Amino acid sequence: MKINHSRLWSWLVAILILAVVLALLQASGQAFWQGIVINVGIFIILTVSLNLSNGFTGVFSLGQIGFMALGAYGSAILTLPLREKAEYLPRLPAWLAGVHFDFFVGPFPLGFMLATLIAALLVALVALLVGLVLMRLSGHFVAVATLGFLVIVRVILFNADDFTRGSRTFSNVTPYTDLWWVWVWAVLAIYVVWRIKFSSFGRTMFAQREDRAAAQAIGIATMPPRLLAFVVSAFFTAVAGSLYAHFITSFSPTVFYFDLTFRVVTMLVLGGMGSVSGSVIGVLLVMALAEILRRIEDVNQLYGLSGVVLAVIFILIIVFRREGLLGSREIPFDRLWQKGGANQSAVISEQ
Amino acid sequence: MPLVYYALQQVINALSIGSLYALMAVGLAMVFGILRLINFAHGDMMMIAAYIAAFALGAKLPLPVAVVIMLGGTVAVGMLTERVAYRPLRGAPDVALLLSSFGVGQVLQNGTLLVTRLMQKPILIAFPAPEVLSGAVALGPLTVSRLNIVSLSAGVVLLVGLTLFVTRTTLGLSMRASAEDLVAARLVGIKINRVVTSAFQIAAALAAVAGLLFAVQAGQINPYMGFTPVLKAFIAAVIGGFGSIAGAVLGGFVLGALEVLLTALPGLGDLLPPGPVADFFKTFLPSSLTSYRDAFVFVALILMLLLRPNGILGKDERET
Amino acid sequence: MRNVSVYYGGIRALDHLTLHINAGELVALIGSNGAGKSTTLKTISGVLRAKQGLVEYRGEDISHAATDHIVAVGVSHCPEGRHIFGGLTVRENLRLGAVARRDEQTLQRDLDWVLEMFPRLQERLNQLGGTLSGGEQQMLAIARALMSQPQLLLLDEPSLGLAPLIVERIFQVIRELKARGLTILLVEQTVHQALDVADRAYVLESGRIALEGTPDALKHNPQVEEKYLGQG
Amino acid sequence: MKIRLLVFALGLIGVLLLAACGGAAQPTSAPPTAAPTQPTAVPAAPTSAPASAEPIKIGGGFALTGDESVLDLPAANGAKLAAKEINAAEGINGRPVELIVHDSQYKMDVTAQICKQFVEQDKVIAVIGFTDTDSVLACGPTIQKAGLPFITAGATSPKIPTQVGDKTYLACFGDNVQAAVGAEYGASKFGKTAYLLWDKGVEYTTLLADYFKKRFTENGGTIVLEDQYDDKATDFSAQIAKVKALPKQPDFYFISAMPYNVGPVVKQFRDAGLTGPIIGGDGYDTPDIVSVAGKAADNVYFTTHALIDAQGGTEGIKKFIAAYNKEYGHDPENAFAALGYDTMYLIADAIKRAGSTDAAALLKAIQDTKDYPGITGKISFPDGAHVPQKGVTVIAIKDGKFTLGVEMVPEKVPAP
Repeated sequence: MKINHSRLWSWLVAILILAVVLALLQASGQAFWQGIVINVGIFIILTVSLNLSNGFTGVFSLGQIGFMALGAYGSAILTLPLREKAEYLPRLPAWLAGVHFDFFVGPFPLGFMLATLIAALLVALVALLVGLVLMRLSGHFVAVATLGFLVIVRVILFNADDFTRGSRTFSNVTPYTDLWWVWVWAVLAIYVVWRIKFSSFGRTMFAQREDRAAAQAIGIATMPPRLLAFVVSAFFTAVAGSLYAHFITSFSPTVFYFDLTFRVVTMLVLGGMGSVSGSVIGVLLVMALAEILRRIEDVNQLYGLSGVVLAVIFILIIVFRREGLLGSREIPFDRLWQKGGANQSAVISEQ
Repeated sequence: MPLVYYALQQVINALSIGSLYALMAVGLAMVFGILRLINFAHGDMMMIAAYIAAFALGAKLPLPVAVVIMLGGTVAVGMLTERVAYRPLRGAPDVALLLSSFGVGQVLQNGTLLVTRLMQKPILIAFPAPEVLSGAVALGPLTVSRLNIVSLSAGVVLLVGLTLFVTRTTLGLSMRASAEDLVAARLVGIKINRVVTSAFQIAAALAAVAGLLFAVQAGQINPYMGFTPVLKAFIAAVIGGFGSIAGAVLGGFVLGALEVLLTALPGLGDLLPPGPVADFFKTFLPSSLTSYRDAFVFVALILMLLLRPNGILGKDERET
Repeated sequence: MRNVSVYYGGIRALDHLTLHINAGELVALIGSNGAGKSTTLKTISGVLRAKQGLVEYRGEDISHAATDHIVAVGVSHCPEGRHIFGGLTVRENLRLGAVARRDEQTLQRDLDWVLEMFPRLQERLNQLGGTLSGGEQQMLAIARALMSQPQLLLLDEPSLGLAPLIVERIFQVIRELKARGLTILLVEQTVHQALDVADRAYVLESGRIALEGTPDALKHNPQVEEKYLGQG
Repeated sequence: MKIRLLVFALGLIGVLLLAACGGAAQPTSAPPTAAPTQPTAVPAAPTSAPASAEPIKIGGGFALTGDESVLDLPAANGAKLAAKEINAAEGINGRPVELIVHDSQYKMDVTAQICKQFVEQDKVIAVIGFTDTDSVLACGPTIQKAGLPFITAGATSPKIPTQVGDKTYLACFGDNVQAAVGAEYGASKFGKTAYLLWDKGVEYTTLLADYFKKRFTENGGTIVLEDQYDDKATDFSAQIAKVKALPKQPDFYFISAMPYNVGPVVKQFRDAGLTGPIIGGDGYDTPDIVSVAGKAADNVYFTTHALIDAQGGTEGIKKFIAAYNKEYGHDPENAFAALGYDTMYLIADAIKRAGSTDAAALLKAIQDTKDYPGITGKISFPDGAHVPQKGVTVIAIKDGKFTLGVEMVPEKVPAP
C-alpha cells in the first residue's frame, strides 16, 4: 500500500498536539481533570471498538462489556502483587499464584503491558470462538444472544471465586494506568479502526451491513468481515478493561454489566454508527453531559436525573436522527492540515 | 418420605415460577409479533407496577383497589411508551426499535429512582405484602405458600382468558392476524394503531400482575428489579418461538421447569442417605452448580437461537 | 387517480400517473415486472403514500386516509401473493375480512354468499389457512376481500402460480363478480385472459401510462402484441 | 450541510466543556458528592469553634444510595452529628472539624474513586466510614498507600487490617467475635443442631458463616445442612425446598445475610412453614427486616453492636437518641448510627491526643486508644490489635420490635 505522506504528516501533527496537551495536564497536577481525561480515553477505546463490531457490520452486539470484564480480571490477576494474591486469592492454582507481572524497564511497567496484551489476546481468542457461533445470527437476535453472553460472563465471574473472588470486591490492583498508557492505546485503537474502515475489509463490512442478501449475491462472504470486526473489537475492549482495572484499582463483576453497556451504546449511537470520529465526539458529548448532570444531581440529590436525561436524548436521537450526528461519515482530521483539503472534502462519505 | 415431598415441592415451584415467566413472555411475544420489537423495557413495566402497588398498598388501600390502580397506571405507562418511543419508528430497522426500548427502560428506571428520591424514600423499599399473599397453607402433608398458589392460579386464569380473547373476539383475531401478516392486516382494514395499542395494554397488564407477584415474593422492590425477569422472559419467548403466544406460554413453563431442575438436582446429593448415589450427585452435580444455573439457561437460549430460531412451536414461514 | 407519483426511497415507482375507473367497470392494468402495477394498487389502498398527486374515490380525497378508512368506504385490496393469515382458520380469515365494517347484521348473509361462491371453503371452514392449497388460498384471499362488502375490488395477480384449471375458475369468479356490478381493477400477467374479461385496460411502463383503450383496440396494437401477448 | 454539522458538533462539545469547567471551578467547600438526605449537612465553618482556624478535614465514605444505604445512611448521620457536637464544643484543639462526605453508591468502582478524591482533591488527614467489608476493601488500599489512617465504622471482617494494611482500624467488633456469640447463644438456647445458609457473594456473610461453623462445631454442634445463595437473590425457594426435605428440622437456622436480603429470606422461610428460630449477624440490624417480613420476623435473633432503645439502652445511648432525634427528626434506625457517631468521636479523640494532624502521630494515637468510652462499648486496641475487643449485643425480635436478649462476650473466638 502506498503511504500518503501528507496524511501521515497529519496524523503525526495530531498526535503531537495531543501529546503536548497531555504533558501540560500531567504537569498541572490537576488530579480531577487527569481522571476525567483518562476516563475519556478509556471510553474512546470502548466506543471506537464497539463501533467496529456494531456500527461497521451492523451486527448489534450487547456483549462487548463482557470482554471488558474478562480483560480487566485477566490482567489484574496477572499483575496482582504476591502478598495480596495470597491474601485475597488463596485458592489460585499454583502456576498462577506465583505469577507477578511487575517487571520494569526503567520507569516503564513492561509487566503491565504484557499482562494487558496476554489478557487481550486471550479475550480475542474467546471472541473468535464466540463469534464463530454468534455471528451467524442477524438483526435483533444477535442482540439477545450477545446479551446472553454478557450474562454468562457475569455468572462465571461470580462463580469462579478462586480466580475472581466471586462478587466480592477485587481490590488492591496496582494503579499503573495513567494518561500516557490510556492515550497511546486510544490513538492506536482509533488508528486501527480507521484503517480497517478504509480497507477492502471495511468496505465489505459496510456492504453486508446495507444489504446482507445483496452482498452475498455479489459474492461477499458475510462471516469473515463480521468475525474480524468482532475479534478486533473484543481485543481493544479487553485492553480498555485492563486499563480501567488498573485505573480504578477495585471492582466487582457488577461494574461490568448493563449500565456500562448502555453508556457505551449511547456514545456510539449519538456519534453515529460507522463513524470513528463520530464515536470520539459521542464520547466527549456524553462524558461532558454526564459530568455536568452528576454535579446537578449531587447538589440537589436528584439521583436518576442524569440517567433520565441521557436516556431521553438517546431516544430522541433514535427517533429523529437515527444515523447519529455523523452517520458513517468522518471528519477528515487527517486532512485538516493539508492545503485546501478541508475545503475540497470536508467530510469523507463512505457510501 | 421427605424426598417425595421434595420432588412435589419442586414441581410446585416450577409451575409457579413458570406461570410468572409465561405472563411476561406472552406480553413480549404479543408486541414482538406485531411490531418486531424486542421490548427491553417490558421488565420495567413490571417494576413500575410493583412501585404503584407498593405506594397504593402503603397508603392502606384495600388489595382490589390497589390492583386496579396498579393495572391502570401500568397500562397508561405502556401506552405512553408506545406512542412516544415506538410509534414514530414504524418501518425503521429492527435494531432501532430495540435500542429505543433500551432508552425507554433507562428512562423508566432512572425516572423511578428520581421519583422515589423526590419522595424521600430509599432506593430499596420494603413491599407491603398483603395478608392474603403471605404465609403457607397445608395441602395434605405438603405446606405450600399462598403466593405459589396465587401465582399459579393467576397465571392459569389470565392465560386462559387471553386465549379466549385472541380466539373469540374480533380485536383478538385482529391481533393474531397483524402478528402473522401486517400488510394483509392493513389491507383487510384492521386498525393497526388500535391493535398495537391493545397489544401494549395487554402486555402491560400481564407484566403488572407478574410484577405484583414478583414483588410479593422478593419482599422488596428497587428500580432495577425488572432486568433479570425480562431476560428470563426473552428466553421463554425464544424457546417458544418469538411472536407466538402459545409458544410463549409453553416457553415460560419449560423455562420454569428447566430452572427448577437445574437447582433441584444439584441439591440432591445433600439430601440422599449417604451411599454411592449421594456420592454420585455430590461429585457430578454438586450444589455449587446451582449458581451456574443462569449460565446454563443462557447457553440454552443461544443454542435455541442457532438451532431452532423459530422455537419449539414456531413455523419456518417467517424465514425470508 | 391524478398525477400521482410514488417513490421507494429515492426510486420513483410511479411517475405522474393518472387513471380513472368508472363505477361497474372492470379495468385491467397490464405491464411488465416493475412497471408499477402493484404500486398503483398499494397507493390506492393506502399501503403506500403518494408523494404528490391525488387519489380520489367517489369525490373523496383518500390520498392521506388510513388503510382501514379506505377499506371502510368500500375499496378492498386483494394483494399479490395472497397474504392470507396462515395461522388462523378459514372462518377467522373471513371474519377479519369484515373487520372494517360497521353493520354486523348482514355479516352472516355475506358469509353465506361468499361460501356459496367458493364451496371449497365451506368444507374447510375450521382448517388453518396455511394448510390450504394454493388455489384454495387464492379463493380465500378473494373471499376475504369480498367480506368487506367492497364497491371497488383491487385484484393483484390472482392467477399467479396457479394451475390452468384453477386460473380458469378464478376468472370465472371475476366474471361473476363483474356481473354483480362490482367495480374491479385487475392487475394481471396473463394478459390474454385479463383482456378477455376487462372493459378497459391501461398499459403501464416504468410508472407511466403507455397506452389506454378497450381490450380489442389494445389486442391489435402492435406494440402490445409484441411485448405482452407474444406467441401466447 | 456537512460542514454545518461538524461545526455544530464541535460547538456543542465546546459549550458542554465550558459548562463543565464552570462547574469544576466552583469552590470545593461543597464537595461534589456530599449528600445526606437532609439538607442540613455538616457546617463547614461552625460558629463555636474559632472561625479563623483552618478546619481539620476528615473524609467520610458512605454508601448513601444503593443497597447498603440502610446501614450507611444512619452511620453517616451519626458521624455528622458527632462532628457537629465536636464543633459546638470548641472543635479539636481549637480547630473546627470538617467531615467531607462522599457517596460511594455501594458500587466498588465509585468507592475506589471517591477514596482517591479524598486523598488527591480533598486532602483529608484521615478517612472514616463504610459498614460493609467489600467497600472497605475497595477504598482501603488507596488510603493505605497515601499513608493516612482509616477507621471503618461498621465493616466487621477481622481480616481487614491484614488485607488492607497497618493503617486500617475497626471501630466495631470482628465477625469472628459476633459469630462465636451467635454460635454459643444458639447452642445454649436452642440446641446442638443447626442449618447454615449464607450469601456467597459478599465478604462479610461468607466470613460470618465460616466463623459460625468453626465455633459451633468446635462447641459440639452439628450442621445438618449447609447451603448458599447468590448475592441479591430474591427467590430462596430452592434452598427452602431442601430444608423442608430434611428428615428432622434442626434446632435453629443460622442465616448469614446482607441487610437487603434479610427481610425476604426470613419472610420466605416463614411463608414456607419453617417457623423455627433464625439467628443472624449485624446485617439484620435494619428496620427493613420488620417492614418486609412483618410478623414473620418474630423468633429471629441477631448479634449487633448495641440496642438503640430509648428505654432499654444505656445512658450514653439515651443521650445519643435524643440528640439524633433533634437533628434528624426521627430516632436512629439501628446500631450503625451509634457506630458512626462513635467512630467520629474516636478519631477526634486521637487527634486531640496526638496534638497534630500528622499521619504518623495520629496513627500512634489511634493505636494507643485505651478504654475509650464509646456508646457502643469501650474501645481499645491492645497489643497492636486493629480490631477492638467489644461486647456483643444479642437482639430478639418480638411482636415486630427489637428487644434486648443478652449482652455477651464469647467464651472462645475463632482465629481471624
